[in-house]
Amino acid sequence: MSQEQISLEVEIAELSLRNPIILASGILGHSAEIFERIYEGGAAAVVGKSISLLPRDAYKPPAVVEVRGGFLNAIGLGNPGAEAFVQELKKLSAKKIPVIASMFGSDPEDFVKMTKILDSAGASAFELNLSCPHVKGVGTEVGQDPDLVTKIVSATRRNTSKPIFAKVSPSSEILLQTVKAAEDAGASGITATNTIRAMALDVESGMPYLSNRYGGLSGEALHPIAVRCVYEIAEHTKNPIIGCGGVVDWESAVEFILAGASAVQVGTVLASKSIGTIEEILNGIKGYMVRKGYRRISDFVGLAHSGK
Amino acid sequence: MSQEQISLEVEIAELSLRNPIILASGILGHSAEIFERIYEGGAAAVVGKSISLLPRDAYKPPAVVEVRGGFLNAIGLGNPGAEAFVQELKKLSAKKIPVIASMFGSDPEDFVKMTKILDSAGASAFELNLSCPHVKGVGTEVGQDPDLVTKIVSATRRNTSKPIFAKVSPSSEILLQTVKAAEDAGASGITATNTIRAMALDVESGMPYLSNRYGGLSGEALHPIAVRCVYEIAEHTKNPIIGCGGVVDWESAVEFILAGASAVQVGTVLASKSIGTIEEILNGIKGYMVRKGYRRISDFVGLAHSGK
Amino acid sequence: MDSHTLVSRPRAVRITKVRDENGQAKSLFFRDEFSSKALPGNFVIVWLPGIEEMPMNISRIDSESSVTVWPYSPGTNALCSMKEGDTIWLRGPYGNPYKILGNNSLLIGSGSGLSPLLALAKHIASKKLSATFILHAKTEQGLIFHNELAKTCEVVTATTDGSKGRKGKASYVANGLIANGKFDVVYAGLGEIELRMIFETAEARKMPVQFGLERPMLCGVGLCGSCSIGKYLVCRDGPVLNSEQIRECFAELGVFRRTKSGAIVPVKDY
Amino acid sequence: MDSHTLVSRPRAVRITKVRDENGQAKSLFFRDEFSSKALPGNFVIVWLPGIEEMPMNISRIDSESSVTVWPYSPGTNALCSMKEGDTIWLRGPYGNPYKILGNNSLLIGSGSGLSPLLALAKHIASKKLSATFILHAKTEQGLIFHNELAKTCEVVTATTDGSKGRKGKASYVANGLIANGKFDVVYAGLGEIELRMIFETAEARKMPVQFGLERPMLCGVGLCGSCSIGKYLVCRDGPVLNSEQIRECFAELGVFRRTKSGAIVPVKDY
Ligand SMILES: Cc1cc2nc3c(=O)[nH]c(=O)nc-3n(C[C@H](O)[C@H](O)[C@H](O)COP(=O)(O)OP(=O)(O)OC[C@H]3O[C@@H](n4cnc5c(N)ncnc54)[C@H](O)[C@@H]3O)c2cc1C
Ligand SMILES: Cc1cc2nc3c(=O)[nH]c(=O)nc-3n(C[C@H](O)[C@H](O)[C@H](O)COP(=O)(O)OP(=O)(O)OC[C@H]3O[C@@H](n4cnc5c(N)ncnc54)[C@H](O)[C@@H]3O)c2cc1C
Ligand SMILES: Cc1cc2nc3c(=O)[nH]c(=O)nc-3n(C[C@H](O)[C@H](O)[C@H](O)COP(=O)(O)O)c2cc1C
Ligand SMILES: Cc1cc2nc3c(=O)[nH]c(=O)nc-3n(C[C@H](O)[C@H](O)[C@H](O)COP(=O)(O)O)c2cc1C
Ligand code: FES
Ligand code: FES
Repeated sequence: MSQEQISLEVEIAELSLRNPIILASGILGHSAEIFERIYEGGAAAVVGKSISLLPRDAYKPPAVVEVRGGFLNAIGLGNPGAEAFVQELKKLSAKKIPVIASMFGSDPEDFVKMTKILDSAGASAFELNLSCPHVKGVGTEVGQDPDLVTKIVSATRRNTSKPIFAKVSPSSEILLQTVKAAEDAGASGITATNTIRAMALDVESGMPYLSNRYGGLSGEALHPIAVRCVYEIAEHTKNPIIGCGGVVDWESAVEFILAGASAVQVGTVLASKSIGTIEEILNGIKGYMVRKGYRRISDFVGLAHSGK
Repeated sequence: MSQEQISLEVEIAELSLRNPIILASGILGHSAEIFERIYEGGAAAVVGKSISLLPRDAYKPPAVVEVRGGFLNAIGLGNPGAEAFVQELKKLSAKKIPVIASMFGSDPEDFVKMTKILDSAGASAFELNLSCPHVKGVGTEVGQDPDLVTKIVSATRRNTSKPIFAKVSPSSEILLQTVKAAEDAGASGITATNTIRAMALDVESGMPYLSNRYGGLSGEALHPIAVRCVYEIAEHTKNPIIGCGGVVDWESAVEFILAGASAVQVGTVLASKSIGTIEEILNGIKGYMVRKGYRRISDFVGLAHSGK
Repeated sequence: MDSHTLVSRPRAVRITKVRDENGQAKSLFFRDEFSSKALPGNFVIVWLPGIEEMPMNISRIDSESSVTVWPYSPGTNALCSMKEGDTIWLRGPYGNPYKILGNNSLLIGSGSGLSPLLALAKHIASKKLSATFILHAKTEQGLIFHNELAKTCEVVTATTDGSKGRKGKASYVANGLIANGKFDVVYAGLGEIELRMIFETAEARKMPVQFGLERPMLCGVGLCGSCSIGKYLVCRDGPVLNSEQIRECFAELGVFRRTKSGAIVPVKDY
Repeated sequence: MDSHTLVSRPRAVRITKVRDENGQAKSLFFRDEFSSKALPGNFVIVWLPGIEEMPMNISRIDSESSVTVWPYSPGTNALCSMKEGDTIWLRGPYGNPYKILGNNSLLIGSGSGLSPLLALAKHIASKKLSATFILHAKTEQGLIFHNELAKTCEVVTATTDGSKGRKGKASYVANGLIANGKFDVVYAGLGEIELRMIFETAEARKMPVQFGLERPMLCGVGLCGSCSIGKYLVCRDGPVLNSEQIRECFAELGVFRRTKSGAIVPVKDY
């Protein structure tokens, strides 16, 4: 098998992407210029920072702290609101850069309005953040409530024909219930996973490092937990899954694909290593496919389920 | 403050310990000779490998695999049964080494029988494993069911006057409900936390590394998650908490104490570093107390809650 | 791995000395292995538990390093009232430092932008290269580092109100010196509006620049995007950007920036 | 950090050569950087996905290293049927290696215990020290490594049934040689019942020993306790234990061990 016979293209819920690497939500904000750089750096699509209908302030710094194996963050879903994001979306869709708009909230009516605004501004797909671990009322508390999940996904579904991905929390006993509620209400697929609620304390001051005390753990520490979620979800659904959490090299990306993911998001590695890691991952995947004789990504999606 | 004025002694639910470091359950099995070595190495107490009423086989290897930031294990709660553990308990209690007997199961009747057997054999306290993430029916599935938690804790409580610690899972939305159910049923305190369900795949074979596919993540990757659990539990209870998960040095141990733990368990670090780490941690804590002017561990238990 | 090897986990350092630079700005000295290995232009993020976290340029890089703090916010006020023996917390150093180009440099700094240029001037002097330093402030009271700078290079003092030295904004004085054609590179630490004006002059003369930027930072490590200017992240690609990079983000320079919540707002002049 | 730096995560290696040692045991050769830096006595854990995971002594340590496998279980059967070009997975190396004491060593190995002693004999020879090697097996067919060993030291062949060389169990032959007083240290890789008998003789003569042990292993890294003998862990403190350590766990040596589930069972003779 030579490099030329290989295609990295993937099709996830009618979204055609040139390769399976997507920028994770909230990483590097939502500036069109930065997103264009990430796209030029190799990513096939970007997920915008999670947006609420109205602007919302970020938490005060410290909002980020390093721990062994990753970072904790408590940005607090700060964002300038849906209308402000429209400007960025328009620039990006003019350049044909696929943008998955991420939205959060607790009122299904907000999702109706945001979906309309962002769909017409050119979002290629939607991701519903049902899983932020450090903001009261709009994150994991939504994902934990299957009825609310149903309402939010239905509200979004009724207002767009584009793919909708429900982003879930790794720290849930009712993970599969949330997934089922989202899919039954019309979600096209699942993004697994968001960060996991965590905390780090400074022993000298005796204080939590983060101004919000609690934050979300991202980075390589999260990877085996997120891979488990993707594998578990894949045992129960035929819809596409996007793996997210702790991808740091091509092998950790391939693990997600073998576990059942059709695409993979990258986040923290862009800080712990650099934006150039995207290209290294793509080259690594290509080398792997040559070695294994795979022509398309779909040749090895979910393969880890076959030998069990 | 000089070293001499400092006492490392702690009292957790009537259990007097010479210092706050305890060997975590399942680490290095339950041989009396190994436990004696751990005790001589500095630990104040040991928790036995989780025991069921009847013997149970371990999973086939691979039962352990390294990941970034720790290990996954799926030992499968293999153990020779309560009667076999009695022999070890007797040797240890003859040497006055405090042993916390860990028990698991799903039938409250089993706990009645085990408690009687192990209490009379000299267990200093009990830990109820309500949180093993990789064995069906007896681990997290028990902890998720507050009614069953009530039944199991009550059954144990009725048959011993010794302290009972309920060991909980870090990966639970109903963590605080489980804690409350256990405490209302007579648990003296909480051990937080067990490992978190996870998976790692080999990209060359496309197979999960562990024969059981799923395993539990332990080690430093778990630490910020476990610290968060201790902190959250401490916001809701006055009962003692034992911190567990990813302690690798004195600072990670002190973080648990500041978050609200009266004692700290060590596990994976004995493999990732060595048994000698216990002494390093104790020396580190002593140095910290000298510097901070603390005379007793209780001087700084839960201090991170005061500045919020 | 020791937790202290986590460069982005704040570490407590004791203030070994406080120097009042001008009755307003204070230099806080401390011993920190990471900072002592920094390069001019690198910055740290200073944390005061319960108060605030703030990016700070490293003004002196040595076995005892320093940051020089201007009291413009609750956190910087608190820092300015600290005493020898007090503790502050640092993470970093971060960012891309100044790179030494050319043999005869022009350095221009004003106010809080002076810090990294002090370190840079010393570095240039240690390489036995020539440099001229425009030491600027709004008024005479704002001038700092004069004696230290004078030991390393030629210092041209200037103030906006003319209370000391040449009169005018830093860009005005700088553009005058650039025009005489003597220098082969410009290093500047100023507000973006000033930088914008200098860049136009430098570009007209095809003279390379290295500008030290400051934008609001939530993370400092390239995760959050709040510090972006065009396609660049001030915390990772910067804080020092070169002519090519400035060219690419010139539309934003001194015009608009993002808040920590991602909203676009105009850049103010100080 | 590259995932390959995780020493306890199995890494795929290609078999570069298979050598049939005696019609039964097979040596599998492979290139593995970690193994090539191992010391005699270190072991690896070999994984065959979907089949089994097995501790294996490293028999040859070089740019191409080897393990020598005896087909006694489903996993070892599978290994023995592997061909050049096939893939196996390794983690490790693990454990405390043999330490070279004294100038004239006696080495004793039988069957699967011979592997680390081959590596040790080569190591001793490279230090230009003298050694005598009791190469033992139950029957003539079981003997392996003879030619390779003969290049490094004096080889005394022995079989339990006398079909080749001296006749008797390894401990019987060893104790005879120990008695002649020529040696200053004994290295042995045998079943525990044999080791027990040798230890008694060596102790009577105050002769230091280093014994390579094998006990059931679930983890190989010092987490599970299944490999314990007395207060020691064969995977971490061993597999090579010295006289002082053997003295402390002598009550268990060759008498009882634990299963992977922690039950106490008697040690069998093979
Ligand atoms: C990379 C970087 C390096 C920095 N280095 C230093 C340093 O070495 N020393 C230092 O003191 N600060 C420095 N700062 C600024 C300092 O971090 C901030 O002032 C502090 O974090 C407060 O920030 P803020 O977001 O609360 O306030 P900001 O919104 O930044 O400012 C707070 C208020 O102070 C006023 N203000 C801000 N900057 C100035 C100024 N330059 N002159 C006059 N008024 C001003 C504004 O009116 C504003 O309302 C640096 C910032 C960055 C991004
Ligand atoms: C530290 C260590 C190093 C090892 N090194 C090697 C090695 O280099 N080469 C190798 O082939 N194996 C080696 N082994 C043994 C090998 O790992 C096991 O045989 C294999 O893992 C199967 O183990 P098991 O638990 O399934 O079976 P076990 O319970 O160990 O044994 C399986 C069956 O094989 C038989 N058996 C086991 N050992 C022997 C023996 N020595 N002679 C005759 N019959 C036996 C028993 O009857 C038993 O029922 C080593 C083991 C350890 C602990
Ligand atoms: C600074 C930061 C901000 C984030 N913001 C969001 C967000 O707005 N919405 C969201 O769904 N996830 C957010 N996340 C989670 C990431 O999208 C991702 O799920 C997580 O970081 C795990 O992936 P990683 O380990 O590759 O970083 C954020 C993560 C970080 C580190
Ligand atoms: C090999 C191994 C076996 C374990 N067995 C048990 C067990 O039997 N019962 C239990 O409650 N926890 C068990 N645990 C979990 C530990 O007690 C502990 O909660 C976990 O490892 C987190 O702590 P650490 O990061 O310090 O290892 C086991 C962990 C490991 C690694
Ligand atoms: S400050 Fe967060 S990316 Fe620069
Ligand atoms: S094999 Fe697990 S401790 Fe030795």
